[in-house]
Amino acid sequence: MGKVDKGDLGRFLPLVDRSATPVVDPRGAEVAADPAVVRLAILDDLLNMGRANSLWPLTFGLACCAMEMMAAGASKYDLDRFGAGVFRPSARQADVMILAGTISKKMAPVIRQLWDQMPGPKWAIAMGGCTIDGGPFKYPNQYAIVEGADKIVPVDIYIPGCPPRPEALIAGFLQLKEKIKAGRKFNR
Amino acid sequence: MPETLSQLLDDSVLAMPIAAGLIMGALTINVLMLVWAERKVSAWIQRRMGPTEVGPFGLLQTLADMLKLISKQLITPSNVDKPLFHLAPLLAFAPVIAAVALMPFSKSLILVQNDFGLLFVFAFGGIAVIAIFMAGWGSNNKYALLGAIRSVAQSISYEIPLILSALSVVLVVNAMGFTLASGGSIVVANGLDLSHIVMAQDQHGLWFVLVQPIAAIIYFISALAETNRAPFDIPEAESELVAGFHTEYSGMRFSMFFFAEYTNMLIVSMLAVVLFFGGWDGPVLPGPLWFFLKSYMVIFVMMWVRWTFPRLRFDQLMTFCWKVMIPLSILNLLATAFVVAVL
Amino acid sequence: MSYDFAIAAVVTLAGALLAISQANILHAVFGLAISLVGVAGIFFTLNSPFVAIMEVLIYVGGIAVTMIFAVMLSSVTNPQEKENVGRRLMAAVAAGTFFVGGALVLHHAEFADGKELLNSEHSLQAVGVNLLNRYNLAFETLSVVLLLAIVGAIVIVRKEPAMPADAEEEAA
Amino acid sequence: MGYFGKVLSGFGSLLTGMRITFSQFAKTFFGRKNVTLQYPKEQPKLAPAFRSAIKLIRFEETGTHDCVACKACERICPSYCIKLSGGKVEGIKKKRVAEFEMDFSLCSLCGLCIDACPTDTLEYSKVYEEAGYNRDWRVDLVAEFREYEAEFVEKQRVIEEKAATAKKAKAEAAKKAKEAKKAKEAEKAKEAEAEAADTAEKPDTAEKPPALEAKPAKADAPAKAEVPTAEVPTAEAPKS
Repeated sequence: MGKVDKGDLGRFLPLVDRSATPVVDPRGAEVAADPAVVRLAILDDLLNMGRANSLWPLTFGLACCAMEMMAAGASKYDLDRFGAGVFRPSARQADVMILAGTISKKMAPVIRQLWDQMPGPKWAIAMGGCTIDGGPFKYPNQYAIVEGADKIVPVDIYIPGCPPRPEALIAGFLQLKEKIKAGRKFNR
Repeated sequence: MPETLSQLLDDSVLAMPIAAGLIMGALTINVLMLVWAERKVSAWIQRRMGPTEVGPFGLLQTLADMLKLISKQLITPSNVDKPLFHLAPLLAFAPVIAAVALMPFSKSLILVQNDFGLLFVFAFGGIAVIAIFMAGWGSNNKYALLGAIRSVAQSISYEIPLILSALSVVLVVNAMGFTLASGGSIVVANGLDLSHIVMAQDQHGLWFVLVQPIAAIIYFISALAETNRAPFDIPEAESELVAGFHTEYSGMRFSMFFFAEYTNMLIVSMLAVVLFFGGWDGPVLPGPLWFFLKSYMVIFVMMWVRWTFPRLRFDQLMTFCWKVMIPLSILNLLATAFVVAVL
Repeated sequence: MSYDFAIAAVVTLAGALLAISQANILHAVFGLAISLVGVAGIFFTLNSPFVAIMEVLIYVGGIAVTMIFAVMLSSVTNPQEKENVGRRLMAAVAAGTFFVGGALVLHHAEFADGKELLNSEHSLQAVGVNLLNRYNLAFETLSVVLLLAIVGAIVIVRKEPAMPADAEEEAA
Repeated sequence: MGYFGKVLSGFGSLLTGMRITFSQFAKTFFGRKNVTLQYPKEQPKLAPAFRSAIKLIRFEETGTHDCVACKACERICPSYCIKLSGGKVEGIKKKRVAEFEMDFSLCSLCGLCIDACPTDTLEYSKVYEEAGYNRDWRVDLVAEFREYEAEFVEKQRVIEEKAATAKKAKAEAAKKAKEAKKAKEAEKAKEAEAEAADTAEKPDTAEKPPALEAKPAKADAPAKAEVPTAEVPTAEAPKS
């Protein structure tokens, strides 16, 4: 039987509608109506442009996905093209936390501490199946893995894969950029 | 209008803020460009693209970084030594502006003319050390403290060969015994005056890098260590000390350290140009352009070195300074003194 | 008296006050550094830039840093102050004597006019020649001050001998 | 090599390093030859063996997948990331899958489901740039085939009807042939009876037993081959 190689590079059709993104300004029309706020909103847009184009990630890898994260930072994929190549070792100077790999329950408090040390506005990217919801390590009665990074930090972008390719991480960064440009979001 | 402007500038109360503002603006542009250049140079050495998406050739990348850093939350950790923690970035930031003002960009374009310009530059370098100390101690963080201790040990160690190698140039300038015609009056050359050093090279048509090659090499290596640049960047060694003395600093305070670091690069390379590469001396193009061109070439070499060599270990660094650099620079100074005395 | 001088004097006095009033020894050292910078400013306003630079280069960049370094490398940060009236009295007498003596010396001394120094061409050369010929001994003696700074810093932050209670705890 | 020889050689090695980095710099700067793949503008060339999450194959003959909802993949999946339902479809004999839900975030791309699939309709997809704002990464694998389903069922019904009629015809033909054979045999038997009135009937009984033994052995073979694959999960369960 012959196979038709069609639509290979396309995207999956999701079960849930993923087009609805949580990027809308929660204050909505009220803000738009107030002239004083609108003028400030231009400044906000400018700052958001700056933030979107200068996402410094935290030098921080948890497991195997970190290898793909490093690959994304290296010459072949070069995250620095988008201004995201400045991996800061100190959480105080980072903007994005790339959670790359399995989060064991021993590691969870450390991650939370690092997240708390980051200055706002800050964002988190969950990279790989394990980080999204436990992945292959998720089974009944397991006791070692945090089933989902969003149980410890507020995650903005989810990138599935085991591990995702560097392109997927770059795509995640681009989507995060869109999200930042679209509206303000301060995690305290 | 020009009269009022000159009056404004003559008034010593307003002259200082205006001059400081001008220098600040120029230095900010310089730092933005240098950070962009650093990222591009590193990218090209690693056969990457570097920043491309923001602005043409990614030129606005550092502007975006600056915007972001301005709007970042300023975190003051709970147990820091507050006065020291808050003052340290300002103190790191202030002396570099003063040091730039002393540089002779051309024969006539000198913001602050001083007979002891060379010493002034070194003195301001000494104040920056205290700022690093304050940052490291005030942060109440073990990595910051270790980084500060390393940084200060490194800075005071490498200041010795730095000053000794510069002194050998001063000896040469003084020994030439020439007089400079300056606005009708005859002035005896003074080796500590930065513009006189350049004029000495200009008159003889000989750059001091040819007269004092060993001093030039010692100066360059010490300058790398003074500015905490790789391969001597152990104060902020990422693999051991998180980010060194500025581990706890976020947002604008961190960017002030960043600013100071890159301006320090500019200062040491400008001083290198003055001491060894003939300052504003050059054909066709106007003096200040040559001066900046040469300075940025030296900075390029610093970046090139950074992206080539791995970091040294701390004991290697200290051994290298005290057992190689300092004896070598003292020998060089003695030899220069001997030659000067005999000839 | 120009306002430059006034600023420098205020900075000096403020730094000195900070240096003697702070319980935290590092704050005191930083106050000393500020005071020294102010002294450099005074020298500068008195048309003696060379001395001013040397003040910054040696005292701020050298001695103050060495003191901080010694303090940081030692373990004691905030020594518990013991109320000792006798010691305080002795210190007060010593400081008062020094102050009175210094004031008397200053009162009887003759100062050169700063304006003269400004116009002399060979001031720096004269300083160098005099330092290495006429005042060689004084110069060398003064350079011991660096050593004194280190020794002083170590003495200040020296670990107190362990208390009997501590020793018992350690033994247990 | 003395001390100064070592110093010199060390200095030489530093220069060598700087020469190499500068040559790379110059190559990139002047030649504009960098190794960077500018991802959103350029797409990568994926290796033929590139594995991503599974998908259903579209077969040329039918225009759709061939999943019969046997749940072999669901049973063998170590990450419990496949959930499918399906079964009898009105009108045709063949079973069809109704919902094939795969959780991309649970999948570790091990490929056991692909090996287990009896109809070979599962395959690695080449999806490589997935990222989103939502943590739900369940995807519906049959979604793209839904529109073809009715058509397929119609076709399949026709095929099955044809097959059924063909079978009927065959069966009838076989019946007829059997009857004819029977009639022939009866004739033969009559002849034989007439011929073998004198001779004995021993050779017939001697040849029958070996033929009877061979049949059950052949029937057993496929059943035994299926057993190990079916037992894999149960055999490993005690270990974990």
